[in-house]
Amino acid sequence: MEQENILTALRTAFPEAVLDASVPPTDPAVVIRPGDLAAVMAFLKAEPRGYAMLLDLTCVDWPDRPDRFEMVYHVFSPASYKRLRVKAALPADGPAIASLTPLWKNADWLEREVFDMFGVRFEGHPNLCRLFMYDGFEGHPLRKDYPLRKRQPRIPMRSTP
Amino acid sequence: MTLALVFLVFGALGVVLLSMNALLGPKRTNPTKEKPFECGSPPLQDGINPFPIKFYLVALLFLLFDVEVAFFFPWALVFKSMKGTALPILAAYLAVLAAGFAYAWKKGAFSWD
Amino acid sequence: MTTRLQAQARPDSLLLNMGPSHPAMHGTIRIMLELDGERILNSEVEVGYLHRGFEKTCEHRTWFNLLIYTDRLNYVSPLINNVGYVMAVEKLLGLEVPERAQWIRVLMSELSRVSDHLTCLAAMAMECGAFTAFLYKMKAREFLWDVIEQTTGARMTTSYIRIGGVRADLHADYEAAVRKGVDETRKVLKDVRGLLDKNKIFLNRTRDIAVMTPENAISYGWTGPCLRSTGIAYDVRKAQPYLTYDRLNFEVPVGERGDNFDRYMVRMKEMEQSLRIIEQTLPALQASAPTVEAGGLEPAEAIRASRTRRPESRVRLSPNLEGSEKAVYPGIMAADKRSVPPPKEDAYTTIEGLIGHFKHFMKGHGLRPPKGEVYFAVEGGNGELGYYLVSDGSDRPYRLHLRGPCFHIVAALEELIRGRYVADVIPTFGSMNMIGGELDR
Amino acid sequence: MPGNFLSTRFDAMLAWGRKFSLFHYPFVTACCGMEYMSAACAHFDIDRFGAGWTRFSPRQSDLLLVVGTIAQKLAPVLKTVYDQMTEPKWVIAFGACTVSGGIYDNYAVVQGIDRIIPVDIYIPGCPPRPEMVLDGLLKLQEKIKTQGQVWRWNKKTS
Repeated sequence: MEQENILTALRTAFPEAVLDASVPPTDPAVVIRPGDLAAVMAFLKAEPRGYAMLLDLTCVDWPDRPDRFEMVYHVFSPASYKRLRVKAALPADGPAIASLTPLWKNADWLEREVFDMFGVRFEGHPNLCRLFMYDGFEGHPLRKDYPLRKRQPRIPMRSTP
Repeated sequence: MTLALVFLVFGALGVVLLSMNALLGPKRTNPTKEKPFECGSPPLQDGINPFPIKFYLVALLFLLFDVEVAFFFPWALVFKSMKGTALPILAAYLAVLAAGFAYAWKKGAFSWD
Repeated sequence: MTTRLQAQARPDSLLLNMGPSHPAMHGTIRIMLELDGERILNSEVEVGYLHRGFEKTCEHRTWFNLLIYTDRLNYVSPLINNVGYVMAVEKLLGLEVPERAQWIRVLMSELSRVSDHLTCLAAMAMECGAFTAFLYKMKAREFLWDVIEQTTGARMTTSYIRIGGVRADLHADYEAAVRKGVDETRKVLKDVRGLLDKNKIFLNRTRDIAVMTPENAISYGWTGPCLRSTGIAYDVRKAQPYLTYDRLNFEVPVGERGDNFDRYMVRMKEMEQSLRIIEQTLPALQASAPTVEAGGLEPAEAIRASRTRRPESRVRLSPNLEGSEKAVYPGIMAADKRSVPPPKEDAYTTIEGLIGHFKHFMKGHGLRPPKGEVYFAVEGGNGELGYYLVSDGSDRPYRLHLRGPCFHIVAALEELIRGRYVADVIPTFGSMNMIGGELDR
Repeated sequence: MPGNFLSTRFDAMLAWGRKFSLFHYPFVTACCGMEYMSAACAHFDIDRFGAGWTRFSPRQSDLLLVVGTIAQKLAPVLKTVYDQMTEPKWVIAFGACTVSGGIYDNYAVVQGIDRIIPVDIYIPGCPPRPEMVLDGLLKLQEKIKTQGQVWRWNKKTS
C-alpha cells in the first residue's frame, strides 16, 4: 500500500532514528529521536517523498511520562494528498529541539506558539518570543500543571461596584 | 443692505456653532487623553520625525494649480459677453501655466518614489 | 519594552501602529509599521489579542459539552467547525452516520461557507471603500442565516451538528427557504460582480498587489481559497472526499497570479459552486425525507393512557423538540447506543431511554472514546481546518489542537506588505479573511 | 444656577439632542461582531434610532460599543480607548463575554469589562439577537433622558 513504503523508506534511511511507526487503519505516524528531526524533515520534504507542506506543529504534555513533552508534526504532500505525522518526545527539564524555520516559513509562528504555550525552546529560531500571551505573563498555560483559571491581569482590575 | 445682513447672520451663526462646543462641553481630561490616539496601543515613538520633502513639494504644486483653476470661475461667468476674445485670453493664461507644469513634470516633481 | 521593530528601525523612519482597535484590523491584530513617507520599510505583526484559551478550556470539558466552543472558532462559518470536530470524534469512535444526516451536514456546511465568503468579501470591499457591496452582501447573508436559524435555532452559534448526526431534522418548508436564499444570493453576486469586477478603483487597489507565488504559499502552509488563488487546486472536499462530497459535481476555481484580486475572484466563483452544491443536495434530501404522521398524543393524555397500557401513537412532547422526534431519529442520528443519546420520547416515556439519557449526560459517565489520537481535516472557509484529538479513554479530551487555516495565511502578511504602501495593507489583509477565533484560538 | 426651571429645561433639551445622535465607536473583536454587522446593516438597521454613524476615533464618538470577547492582552487597549473618549460618554457591553466573560472562564479572558471601565448598558446573549441590541440601545436612550446631563456650568454630575 502507498503508506507503507514511506515508513519503510524512512526506516531504511534513518535506521536508528525511527523508534516506532504505526500503520493504517490509524493515521500513518512515525516516532523519531528528537536529535534527527531536521534531517528527517529535510528527507521527507525532498522531492521523491514530496511532503512539501508543514501542515501543523504542536505539542502534547504528558506529565507522568519520563519524556514529558511530545512534539507532533503533521506534514502533507500537495501532489499526492498524503499526510504523515512525525512525533518526537522531549525531556521534562529544558525541552529543546531543532527549529524548522530553514525548511518552512510557517514554522516561525507555529514554534513561537509552542514556546509560548509549553516552553519548548527551538534552536535556530530567528525571533523566539511569546506569540499569544503578553510580556508580563509568567508560566506556560497549556502545561497540565498550569491551573485553568489562574489569571495574571495586565492592568489593575476595578472592583465591580 | 441685504449683503450686510447676510454676512451678519451667517457670521453670527458660525461663531455661535463653533463656540457652543467650547463653552458648554464639560472639560474633563486625564493623562491618557492627552496622548495621540494610535488604535489603542502605546505610541511607538513620541513626536513625529520630519517627514520626507516629497509631501511638501506636492502640496506646493497643488496650491499653485488650484489657484489657477480658481480663476476659471469668473472667466466662465463672463465669457459669453466677451464676444469671441474669450478663448485667446484663456489660452494665453493657460499657456503660461502649462509651461510651468511641463517644467515641473520634466524635473520629475510628480514621480513619487 | 521595545519591540523587535523598534530595535531594528532606522532613526529617521516613522513608526506607526495599525493597532488592534482599527476598523480594518477586525479588532484583533496589531501591525507595527516602519514607514518612509507612505512606503512600508518593515513591519511586525502582533497577534494574540483574541487568545481565549480554547485548547486549555476544552481539556476541562466533556466531548459533548465542548461543541459550543467549536462554534466560536471560525465564527463566520460555525457549522463547518462543528462538522470538523464531530467527524474527528466519529473517526475516533468509528461511528457510522446515516445517509440523511450526511446530506444535511453537506447542506449546512455549504450554507455556512457561502455566508463566510459573503462576510469576508463584504468586509474587504467596504474597507476599500465599496460600502454598497457590503450592504448588498449583508442582505444576502440574512437570507442564508434565516435558513440556518429555522433549522438549527440559532443564527450563528448553532451547535447543531452532534456526534453521531445532527440535532434535529430540517423544518417543514426548508426547501422554499433554501431556494429563496440561493436566488437572493445569486442576485447579489450578480450585482456585486457588476460593481467590483471591472471597477477601476477596486482593480487598482487589488490587481498585482501582494502577489504570492505557489512555492511561497506552500512554504507558508497556505490552504483554501488563498492557496487556490496562486494556482494550486488543493481542496479537501476533492482531495479526501468526506460526507457525500464524492457524489456531488462541482469545480474547484483556481486563480492565476495569486494577488488580492485573484483571492477575491476565487471566493466569488467558489460561492457559485457552493450554491450549485446546495441545489444538488435538495433532491437527495427530498428523497430521504421521513414520513412523520401529524398529530400525536398530548403529554397529559399519554400519561393517563400509560396507566393502562403503553401508548402506541407518538407522544407530542414540546415544540422545541420539533424535528428530533423518535420517528425521524433513525434518519438523523447513528444507531450506536453507546455514543448517541436516545430520542427524547424514549427518555421521557421508557426506563431504558431514561437510563440511556442519564448514561450519556451524567457527570463522569458520558461519551468515552477509545484511547488513541486522530487528525481529521475538513475544507473550512479559509482552508484546511484540521482537528488533532488525543484521547486517553476518559470522558474529556486529553489534548485538542486545531489547525487553523488563517493562522498560516496571516503569517505571510509581513512578507506580503514589505515595500508596499500603507494603503495596500488594507485590501491585502481583507483578502486573507483573518478570523480572530481561528487565528488566536 | 443648577436645579431651577431654566437648567432643567436646558437639561431636557440637551438630553434630547444627545440621545438621538449617538455616534458609536465599535470596539469589535470576536463573534458578536457578526451580529453587530447584522444589527448595523440594512436588515435590522441601527440607524433608525440615530445611532448608525460609526466613528472609528474615540475623539468623535460618545458611545463605546464593546463587542466580543476582551482578552487580558486587549485590556489595556480597551482602557486606553475609553480614557481617550471625549465627555459625555457612555459604554454598552454587547454580548455575554463583555458582560461576564461568557463561556470563557479561564486565564486568558477578562471576566466582564466592568472590571476595566464603567458600563452603562449590558446586552446579554451569545451573540445577542439584533433585536436585543436595538432594545439595549433604546434602554440607553432612556437612561440618557432621565439622568442629569453633564455640561460646563452644571456642577451636578451624572
